[in-house]
Amino acid sequence: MGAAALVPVLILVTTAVVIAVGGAGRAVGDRFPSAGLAWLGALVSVLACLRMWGHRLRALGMVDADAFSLFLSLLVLFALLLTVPVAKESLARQKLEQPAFYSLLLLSAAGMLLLVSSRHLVVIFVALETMSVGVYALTGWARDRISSLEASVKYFFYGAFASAFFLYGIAFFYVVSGSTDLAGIEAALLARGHDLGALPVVALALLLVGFAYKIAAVPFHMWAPDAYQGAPTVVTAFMAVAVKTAAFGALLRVTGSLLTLGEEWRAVLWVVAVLSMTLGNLLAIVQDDIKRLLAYSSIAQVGYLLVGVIAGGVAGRTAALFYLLGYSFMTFGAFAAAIALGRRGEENLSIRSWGGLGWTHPLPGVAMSLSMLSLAGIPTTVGFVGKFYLFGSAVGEGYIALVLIAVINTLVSVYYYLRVVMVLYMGAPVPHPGMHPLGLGLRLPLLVSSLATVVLGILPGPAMALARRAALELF
Amino acid sequence: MGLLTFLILVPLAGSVMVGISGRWAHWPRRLALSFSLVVLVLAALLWARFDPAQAEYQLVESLRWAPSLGISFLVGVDGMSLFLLLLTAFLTPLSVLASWESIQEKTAAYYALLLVLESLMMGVFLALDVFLFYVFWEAVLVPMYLLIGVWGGERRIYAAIKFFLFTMGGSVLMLVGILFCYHLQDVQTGAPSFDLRLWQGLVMSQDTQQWLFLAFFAGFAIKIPIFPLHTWLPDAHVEAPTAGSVILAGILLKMGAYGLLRFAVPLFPEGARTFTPAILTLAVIGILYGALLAMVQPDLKRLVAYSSVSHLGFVVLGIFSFDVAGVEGALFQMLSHGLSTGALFIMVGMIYDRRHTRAIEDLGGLKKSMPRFAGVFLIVLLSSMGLPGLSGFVGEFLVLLGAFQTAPPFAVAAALGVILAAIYLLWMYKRVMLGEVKNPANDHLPDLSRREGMILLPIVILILWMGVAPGTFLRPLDGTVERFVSRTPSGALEE
Amino acid sequence: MIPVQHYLVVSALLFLIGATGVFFHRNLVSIFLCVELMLNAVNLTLVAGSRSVGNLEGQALALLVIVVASAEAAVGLAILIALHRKRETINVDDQNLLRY
Amino acid sequence: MESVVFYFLAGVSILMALVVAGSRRPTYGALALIVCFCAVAGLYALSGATFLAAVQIIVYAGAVLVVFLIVIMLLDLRGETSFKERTGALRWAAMLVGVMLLGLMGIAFDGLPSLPTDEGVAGTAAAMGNFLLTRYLVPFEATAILILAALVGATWLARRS
Amino acid sequence: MGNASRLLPLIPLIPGISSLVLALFGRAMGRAWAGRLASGAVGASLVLAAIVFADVTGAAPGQRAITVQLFEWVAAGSFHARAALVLDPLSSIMALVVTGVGFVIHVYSQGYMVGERDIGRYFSYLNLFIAFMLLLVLAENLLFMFVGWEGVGLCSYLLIGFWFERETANAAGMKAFIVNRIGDFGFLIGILMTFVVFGTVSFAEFLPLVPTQDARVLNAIGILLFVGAIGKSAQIPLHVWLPDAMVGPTPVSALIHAATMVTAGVYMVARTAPLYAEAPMALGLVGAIGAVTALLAATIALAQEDLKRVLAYSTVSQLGYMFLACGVGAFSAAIFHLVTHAFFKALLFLCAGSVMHALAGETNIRKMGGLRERLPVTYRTFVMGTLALAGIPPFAGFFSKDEALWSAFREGYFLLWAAGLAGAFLTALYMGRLWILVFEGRFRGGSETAQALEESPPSMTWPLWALAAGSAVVGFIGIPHHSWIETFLAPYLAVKSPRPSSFYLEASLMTLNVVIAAGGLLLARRVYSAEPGLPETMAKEPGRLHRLLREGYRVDALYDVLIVRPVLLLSRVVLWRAVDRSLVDGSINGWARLVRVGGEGLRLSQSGNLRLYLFFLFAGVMALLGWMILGTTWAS
Repeated sequence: MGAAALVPVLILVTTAVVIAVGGAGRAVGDRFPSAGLAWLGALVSVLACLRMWGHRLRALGMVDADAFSLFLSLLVLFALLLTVPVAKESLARQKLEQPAFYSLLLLSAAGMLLLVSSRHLVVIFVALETMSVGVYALTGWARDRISSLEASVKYFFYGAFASAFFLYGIAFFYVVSGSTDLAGIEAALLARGHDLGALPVVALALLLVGFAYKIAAVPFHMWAPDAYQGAPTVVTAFMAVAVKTAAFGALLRVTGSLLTLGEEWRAVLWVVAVLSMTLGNLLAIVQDDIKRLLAYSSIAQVGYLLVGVIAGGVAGRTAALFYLLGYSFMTFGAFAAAIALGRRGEENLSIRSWGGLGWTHPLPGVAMSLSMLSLAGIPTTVGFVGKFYLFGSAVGEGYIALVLIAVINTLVSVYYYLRVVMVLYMGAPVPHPGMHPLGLGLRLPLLVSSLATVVLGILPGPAMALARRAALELF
Repeated sequence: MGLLTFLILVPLAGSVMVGISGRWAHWPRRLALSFSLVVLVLAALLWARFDPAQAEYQLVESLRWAPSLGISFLVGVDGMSLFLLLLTAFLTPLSVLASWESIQEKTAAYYALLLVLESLMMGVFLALDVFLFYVFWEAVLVPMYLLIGVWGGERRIYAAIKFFLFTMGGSVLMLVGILFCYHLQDVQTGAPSFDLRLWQGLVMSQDTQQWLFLAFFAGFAIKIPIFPLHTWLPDAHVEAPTAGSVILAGILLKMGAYGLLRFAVPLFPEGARTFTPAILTLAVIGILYGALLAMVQPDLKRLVAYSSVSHLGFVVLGIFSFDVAGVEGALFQMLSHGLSTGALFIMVGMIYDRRHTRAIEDLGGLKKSMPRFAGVFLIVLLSSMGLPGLSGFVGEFLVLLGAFQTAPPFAVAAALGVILAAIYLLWMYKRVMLGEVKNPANDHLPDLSRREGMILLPIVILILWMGVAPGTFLRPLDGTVERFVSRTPSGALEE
Repeated sequence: MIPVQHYLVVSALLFLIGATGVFFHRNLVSIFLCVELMLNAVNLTLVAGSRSVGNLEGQALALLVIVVASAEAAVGLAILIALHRKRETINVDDQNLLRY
Repeated sequence: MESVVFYFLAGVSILMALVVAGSRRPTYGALALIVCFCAVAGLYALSGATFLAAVQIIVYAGAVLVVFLIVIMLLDLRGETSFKERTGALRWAAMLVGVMLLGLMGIAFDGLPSLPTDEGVAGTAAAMGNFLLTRYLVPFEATAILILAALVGATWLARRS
Repeated sequence: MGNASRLLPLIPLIPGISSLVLALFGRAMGRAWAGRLASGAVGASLVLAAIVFADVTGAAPGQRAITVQLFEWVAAGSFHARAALVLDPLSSIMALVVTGVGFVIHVYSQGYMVGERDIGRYFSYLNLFIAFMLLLVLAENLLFMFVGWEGVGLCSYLLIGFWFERETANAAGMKAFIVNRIGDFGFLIGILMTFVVFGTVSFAEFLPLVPTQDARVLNAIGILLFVGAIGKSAQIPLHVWLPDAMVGPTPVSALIHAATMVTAGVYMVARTAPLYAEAPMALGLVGAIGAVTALLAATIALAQEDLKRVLAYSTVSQLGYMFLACGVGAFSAAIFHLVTHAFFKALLFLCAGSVMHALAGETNIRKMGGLRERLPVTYRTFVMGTLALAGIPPFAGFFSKDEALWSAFREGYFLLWAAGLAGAFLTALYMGRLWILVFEGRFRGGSETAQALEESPPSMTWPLWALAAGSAVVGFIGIPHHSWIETFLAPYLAVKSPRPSSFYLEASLMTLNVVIAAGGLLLARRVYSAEPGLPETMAKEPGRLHRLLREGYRVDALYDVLIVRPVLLLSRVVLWRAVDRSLVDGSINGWARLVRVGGEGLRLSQSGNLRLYLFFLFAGVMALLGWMILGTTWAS
């Protein structure tokens, strides 16, 4: 009953508290190294995670540090490590930098870590809410910008409404099994067999609604474009990467555990996946705001990810986990590049105004292009390898039609992803008042995510092995 | 790491160097030329080391890549790929030279992309691991997309995206096929692998073969391109910079035919057999259709593009004749087309450099001031229309010979394309080169410069060589092609 | 004793009234109230379940839900206040700057 | 006796819920919700969850909802009526969905076997405290993180810039 | 014949190399040396050809064929085609004719083309032509022959279009090449079929196998190969290119479009004679096409006003005679006529060239007349050529034409014979017309031209004499019943022995021929001498028939309406605009548009209204639960 498995979470929380307390009351511009602390906290947490790899620790009967949770925790923490410097630089531009921001970032990351580390629905619920509450606030962080607040409101209400359903699902599971632990539920359901009627599947369906909303799968996606667009870009990046990763991890855990509930949920997810990729891609095509485009794109990406969940098995889960890893880097790279392309004094999110910027701004240009190519699934990027294995696992399980739909969707998506590259490198230059100079806080994350996108695309082996290990330790 | 790996890595290393050299004005193109020449030397070395007597893959190199997934860096060469590799190595330096003056902006990126492209094309022809192949196959699109989109003509963006989407449209279907084969391999042997040689042992039902063949075929057919999936080609050609067109026509299209030879047919012979009549029909339609359309094109590049559609129809016809002569003819035609069409694009580029137009109606009487150019142009045209003694004839003849043995009506219909080729090419020559100089802008144009002569001379020599002594290029094919034909359903059309 | 099913039905009724009620309001606070009602309905299920299955988990979870709901309320109301300050309205239909 | 109390409380809570759902003024809604919560608290107590009932009344009805009321006052929402503009379609559609969902739930509940009514757990303060600090330590402590996050977030958002 | 085998490859090689040298350095060489090099090269070939010819004649009758293998050319699968030369009586005689006439014309060109800018290029083409022509006649197999076959076509194209700034020349060159290609299409298929049937394309290998094959197959091959011959030898219906080709330099017309290249079809048929001998239908077609062409082309020649066009149609007609002879199985007669025709038709063209030289390029015979005194050499040689062509003994044409017609009669092809006879009359008529209009009467051209009239330089006149001499004497190699050429060729043409026939019949028919020819000449003299204004009148008020003939039965117009325009229309409007742009591209762009429109439509769902979002969630939950519950309930 040691609490070692909780160490990464505790590190984050402690750091958050330190920042919140230390930074409280200090005026803006006061030199309190909150970003540095946050980054350090995340780094220590990463180290803690790495230290626990391979030990399969369990804390207090509810939190596991198995390979699965550590893999996802590391993903979240990587996102955090990338987010913090970008936040420092981009928020400073908008005069929104506050210690509280990092504190919130760390607290919601702590929620994410818990979310992916538990087999217990109660923990999952509380963690989900922790994560959400933090992100709601972060979304509205630019409280002087109406769009930020509107995004926050929409996100919040949609989330509250959806989590009620999610909770209802937990309650139903509890009613029929007397347990809120995935293993306990599974055991009870196995024992009672079919005489419970439809309530268990209702419970599962309601849980799926909760996850589907969180990962922004169609038809529970509608908050996402608005929230992504309105939130400060760095928050959007964090949201798109970390929140999705964490929620997806939990979804994998749940669908991987409740196997007695038949195969109906696969059919449901099949439809959800197809809808997600199709709708996401179709809507992304007509966007001009990069954040909104990426929002729809990430809806489509969720569709692809779900292919792995539907395929199931070790292969499917490995593929999904690996894709999540790749997705994190490529998506973060895209958002960071969008920030880096900002003009002096304002964000510059309309793709149309990016004509020729790829040549004048090589690093953001290359990073954005690589992200786009990777999201489109072009080889030598991680997006390709990821899709390859996602679809491969589905083909292996006989989901040919699903894969066909998915690859055709990939084709549609190429159109808008390439459009970004096209504007960057082939568009006519648009006159503008000069760009914001790039600091290290953006350069490094850009470099890291670009490198990761390519390196993971060329040498997927080691990361794939980790993902496989994680998939094996899901149970 | 052996020779084959170097063929892939040297241009890649070159592209990095070129990319870095951007701040010194003339270095990118010099470096690019040197690196591409080094690759040419390596390719020549490969030819020297190649043993024509051996039918199997040679100089095979294998590196562990992602063993748990059955992916390896597996490369090898046989008769089919040998000359395509040589062609790639040959055309790249020429493309660099062809861009020497005409590319003035962003030269470092341009030449770097050209070298990346070379590396990837080498990879396509070398890969024996299907995953590796697919990686190269798809990745080729990116540098080409950029070459067209950044350095292309007026409608370059439309053309670039069209090129990308078309070709990717086919290859995603192929991807599904690959995944399915991989799954079969996993199930049947218990060891996941992408090794092409192992895949040939897969057991498949007739139905499965048909579907898989279609999936692979979709990927390759668009690249070739086979009618009616060809409409990306004219646009891409017209808008691409000269070097882009050269490589596109010279090598990229061949990748499709190569894919058929290397993958689609040998892996799914029964599937191939089912669709042979349909494919032959499409090939013949392509031959005639491409030729007829080439006849009425107002733009030189567009004309050459449609002529490619026609010529590649012969290649497909030859492949699906499943006859040694036919397949060798198809391979020969691929090489010959690479040279002659490459030269045509280069020369159209030279005209463009002088006149800044490619519209046939703006030209005329160029021979007066450019006699040497006109002479070389004519030789290339004659080769393209299959005049005996030049490279084009041998390929076309062998293709027709092969097709005539297994599918006579198709061969006869295809032979009509030979007539049409003469019509559209000579008509074009007449309108561009001959006649009075009506537009003063066409007078007093400089004839071939030394650099331009250096580009064209090797091509002309090869065209003659291939026409007069085709044995040099046919003999190394024998073993490989016989192996290929032995795997195809004999008498595919007898039923 | 009252059968558990009765609790479930009451809870479902409350839940659905809350859920449907969301669509009867344009005022975000009122909508929020409906969501609170939904959470409470779930709690009723949990408590009833707790009695039925014979452990405290349900009640404990219900307690946590109350905590969660208050935390949500804090953030939600803070957002509404900020919004109201900026826009002078918290009518849901006015929040359509972000769309399509 | 017990069933009378049950049906009374259930009736009150449903009635109040309807008021919450349908009232034009947020103030009425908030007040009705308080009553509703109290009735539900009664149902908790009826099921033996006495501690929870107390918390419900004290914390939920007594504190949280009062905050709601305060916010309503603060934002001066009296003037804004919910029903001012009636765009009925969505409401009716939602009602339709609600009714259908109720039907579906009914089917699901109908499929349940008769569950045991009372296994005799008492949610006294002591029991709950014990339970939360042992078995449910992790989620319980996790709520601390949640509250901290809510605190930090709400502080930033609600503060005048 | 060991000597010959060593020398043989040099015969085509020397002009080939010379051509290359001229192409590369012709400009630097200077005009005089270019001509000398070219003529010298052909001269050398001529000498070698004569040597090997002597070798062949010197050998025993059964051992007159040798093969010289150069290298393996195309080999793939079971297909082999060697680059090899064959020397036998047929090819040796052809080589001699080609190099002989070629040499003469090269020399003539040096005078005729004086003052041309690009003389090096001209001689380069001409030498290249000789090389390809020699390749054609010496080739050991069909495919290698095809190299020469297409090669001479190329040279023809290049030389017709030599004056590339003239629109008509370019059009004519292109037309020649393309019409030839149409014929070559048949030829190519014939080669393919030969290989498929016999497994080889070598003459020496497949001809002996002919008897083993079914006549239907042989007919098919024969007809296909003959399609090639139709194109190359300008037979109806592919004759249209030859008259147009006359816009090229006149020596070229003489060499390529009269003496050598156009006879390649005849040579090819003779070369594969054993096959045609066993393919009655194909042979019948050869004869029929030949006869029809002989007659119709002659009628057209009657109404032409262009000196060279008359001769061109005459060539078409005479080639018809050769095919006629082939068609009745008299292959040696065909070759005989080929040889004699080479001399006198080349002569006539060179005379025409000489006339044009004097008249500053004028070719319209209405503007000539009375040239007899001013151009005595030209006149005399022209008359000799005319008499030879008309078939007046003892000139060469008499013997060969008589041989052809007699063969037709003897073998029972009376219809062909009658057509040939009628053609012979017409031949005499149009040649008489030409004679009178060009050389007799008064000069009708401008007075300035009249004063400048003078005979051509020696470099042009001595070739005239040489060819005239040839025209006069060559016929004696084929004196009936003592025909050297027939005995020389017969064993290698594998012809069945002629039907027995009466000597008197033969003699009387011979007389008839002479009478007919003389009649034609005399009629022309009567008509055109008596009425010098007749051509003008006819040009101004042409009768319907005259107009039809002048326009060559309007075949060109017919092709234009039936083939050229429809094909262009089909390509431009139907295939390009309708199919390629609208249908194929349109449907694909349509998909793209559909995707976009779909996106535009769907984005409206994301209206920005939170209530709507929540409703979608609510409805989604309902759908999901409905699916799950009803699915589970019904399943159980």
